[in-house]
Amino acid sequence: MTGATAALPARVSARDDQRSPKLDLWICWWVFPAFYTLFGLIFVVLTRVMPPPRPGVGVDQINSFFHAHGTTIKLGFALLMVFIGLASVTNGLVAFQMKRMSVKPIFTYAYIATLAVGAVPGALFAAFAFLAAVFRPDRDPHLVALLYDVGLLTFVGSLGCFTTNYLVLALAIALDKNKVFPMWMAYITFWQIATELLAAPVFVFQKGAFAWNGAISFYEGTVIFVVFLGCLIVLLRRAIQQQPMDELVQD
Amino acid sequence: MRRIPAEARIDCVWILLSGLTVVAWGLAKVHGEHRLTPSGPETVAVLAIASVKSRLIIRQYMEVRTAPTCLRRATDAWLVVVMVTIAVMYAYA
Amino acid sequence: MAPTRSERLNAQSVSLWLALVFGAVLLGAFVSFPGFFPPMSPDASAQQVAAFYEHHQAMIRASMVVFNLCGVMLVPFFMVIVYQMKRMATPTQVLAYGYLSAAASGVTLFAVANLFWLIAAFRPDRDPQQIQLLNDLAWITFIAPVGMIVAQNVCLALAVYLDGRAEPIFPRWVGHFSIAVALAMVPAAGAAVFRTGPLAWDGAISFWLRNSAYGAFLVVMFFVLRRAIERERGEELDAAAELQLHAEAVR
Amino acid sequence: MVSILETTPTEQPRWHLPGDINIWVFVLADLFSFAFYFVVFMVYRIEHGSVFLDSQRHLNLTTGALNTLVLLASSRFVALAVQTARTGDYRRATRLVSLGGLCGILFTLIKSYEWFREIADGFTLPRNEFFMFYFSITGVHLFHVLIGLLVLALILRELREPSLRRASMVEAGAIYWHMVDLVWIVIFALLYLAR
Repeated sequence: MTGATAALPARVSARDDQRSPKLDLWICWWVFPAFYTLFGLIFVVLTRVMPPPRPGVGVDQINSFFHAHGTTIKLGFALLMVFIGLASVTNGLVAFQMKRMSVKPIFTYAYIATLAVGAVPGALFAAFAFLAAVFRPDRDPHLVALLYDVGLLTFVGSLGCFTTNYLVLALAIALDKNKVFPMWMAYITFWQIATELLAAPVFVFQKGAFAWNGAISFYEGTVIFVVFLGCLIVLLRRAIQQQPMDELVQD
Repeated sequence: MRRIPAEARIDCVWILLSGLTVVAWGLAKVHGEHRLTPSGPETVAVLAIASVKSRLIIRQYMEVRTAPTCLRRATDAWLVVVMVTIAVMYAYA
Repeated sequence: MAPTRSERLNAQSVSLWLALVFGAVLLGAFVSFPGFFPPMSPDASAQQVAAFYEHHQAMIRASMVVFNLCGVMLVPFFMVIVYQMKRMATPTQVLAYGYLSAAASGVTLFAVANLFWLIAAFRPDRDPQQIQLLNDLAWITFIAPVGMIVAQNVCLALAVYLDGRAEPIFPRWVGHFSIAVALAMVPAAGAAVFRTGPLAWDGAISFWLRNSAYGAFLVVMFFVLRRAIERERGEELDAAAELQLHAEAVR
Repeated sequence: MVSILETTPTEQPRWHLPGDINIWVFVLADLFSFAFYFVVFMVYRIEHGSVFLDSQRHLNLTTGALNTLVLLASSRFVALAVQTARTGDYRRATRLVSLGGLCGILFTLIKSYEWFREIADGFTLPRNEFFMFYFSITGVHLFHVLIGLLVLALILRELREPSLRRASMVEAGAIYWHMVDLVWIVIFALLYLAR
């Protein structure tokens, strides 16, 4: 273990033992499946952003899409407005586990920064664009079509922040001697970068396998992300269970 | 220095692989002119050659030849699934 | 021995004074922005909105530029809270990282909202529908996404409750207060859906309750942090004095 | 896992997992994602048969075959390097891995030249369905080749450091490189040759 937390004597106090240990870790861990189930409910069932509607459509089809799903989009993204913060809590949990690794906290700070960047263009812009699109029935159809593109292109197309995020996490796991996460998790995390690369053509194509609803650009990336998420949740649970109570985490 | 059999084996595999590549390339080159019409036998030949080459690489170079059985089956399964699916879809096209 | 002047001006106290000065400036900008007093009605027609921007163009630009400059100045203030959370004797520091991640995304949203207003005010002779769209996006981005602040306050409250120190960093009521502020802000998410009534973005709940609750939270945390820093300096001085006594006893 | 550097390479133990389980998780995952790309390629091949056939004519068969031979040669060097590393002759193993890396760089150069020629002739990515797949799949493969060069560099460091020289790391790197070669063979057959 490198380094010790600051102000060590003040940490251990009488009241520590009778409360269940690692309570905050377990709360944050339960936030993971809860938030991503809600995320799936909002983006798949309610707002139909996943799987995304077809890009190569005319203005009137876009308007009929918003007209048909107006109420569920409003409900879904209003929920997202309240619960988007839980994504930051999950970032905090993974960042804490990276702090337990033997690598210096450079990767931890990079992890937090990249996800803080990714949250706004990656998820919230789609919410704002779709909410604005259904906010007024009498809005100019062409502006609604503009919001359709803004929403879906930012959601499927924001790649850089997540690529850096995956790279930083993979490097931290690979270089970590404390083996907080197994080595193969580094490979699975790194494996997603190829899917981000293949999502790049969404800015070029309006139909086919590389459009924003294409088999390769969207579906494969989503499947691999779900696999990655499942592995992460299971490994976080194992990491929390195996963390010794008196472990000194570098500050 | 007497060639240790393991290295000799790698060289033989390499010669075989290169040879197969040249054969496949020749096959495609010979039928160069009427490229516009899909030809069943030539595609099957090319896919067969590719399968043999792939299996050689997996078994010899990746040393799956002496790997646990589950790994052998997994790599074989991948190869069979990919090649058969492609061949069937070609027949369908 | 009274701390010398240099010891009083440490990073934390400077961050607090930064927050105080720029908080006042932001309050001035908040009051001087014509769209806030009285808050613009989401039910206004495109022509009314365009006329509003035409009429108040100078003041809108002035106040929003100030917002743009000073809005992110509150980041050091939030980082002081993160530092104090890391000093707490919670089982682990995961909540501090969750708070940091949420604060980073929250501030980004504020900056984005501000930009939409400035773009709308840039060319008032634009097609009214476009100005109305920009105005809608600005208001939705400014009021609706309360999730980040809710997550920050929940993390802070949890950390306060789990603080096992003999003399906790923040008193217990700070936790209750944070939860209360979070609950007061949750309904504001409705501003992205409703155009009339209390939940609309000019309504009593979404505008007045939300903003006054958040303002109160910042003011209260200012004083709470000031006391926490004073107490921390006290602890450091006692520890230093104790060390000195110990050194003399050994000699 | 007993270090197998001591056993003579002639008689192999009953079974032995090359590399470690981690690299195999990645290689199999990557192989299945490439398989997915090939199947989706075939789906669009069925839909736009004529466009694919016509566009395929513009691909340069010779450079494709040359690239395959270059990558096969690099795989041979890396495979030989693993065997020589087992006999303890680390200097020769380092030379062989470097040769493999050189072939990898040669492959990248040939590939870039080929791309440049096609783009110069007007066959860019958005031109039609075939070239969309051609540039995307060969692009992802080139990305894997560049990562492979990095992996070979890691193997070199492993062989040069007397304190390291872990057999599993050398084998894991070799397996990744062979996977890159394996995937190229299927790409060559599918995109260049099959009609």
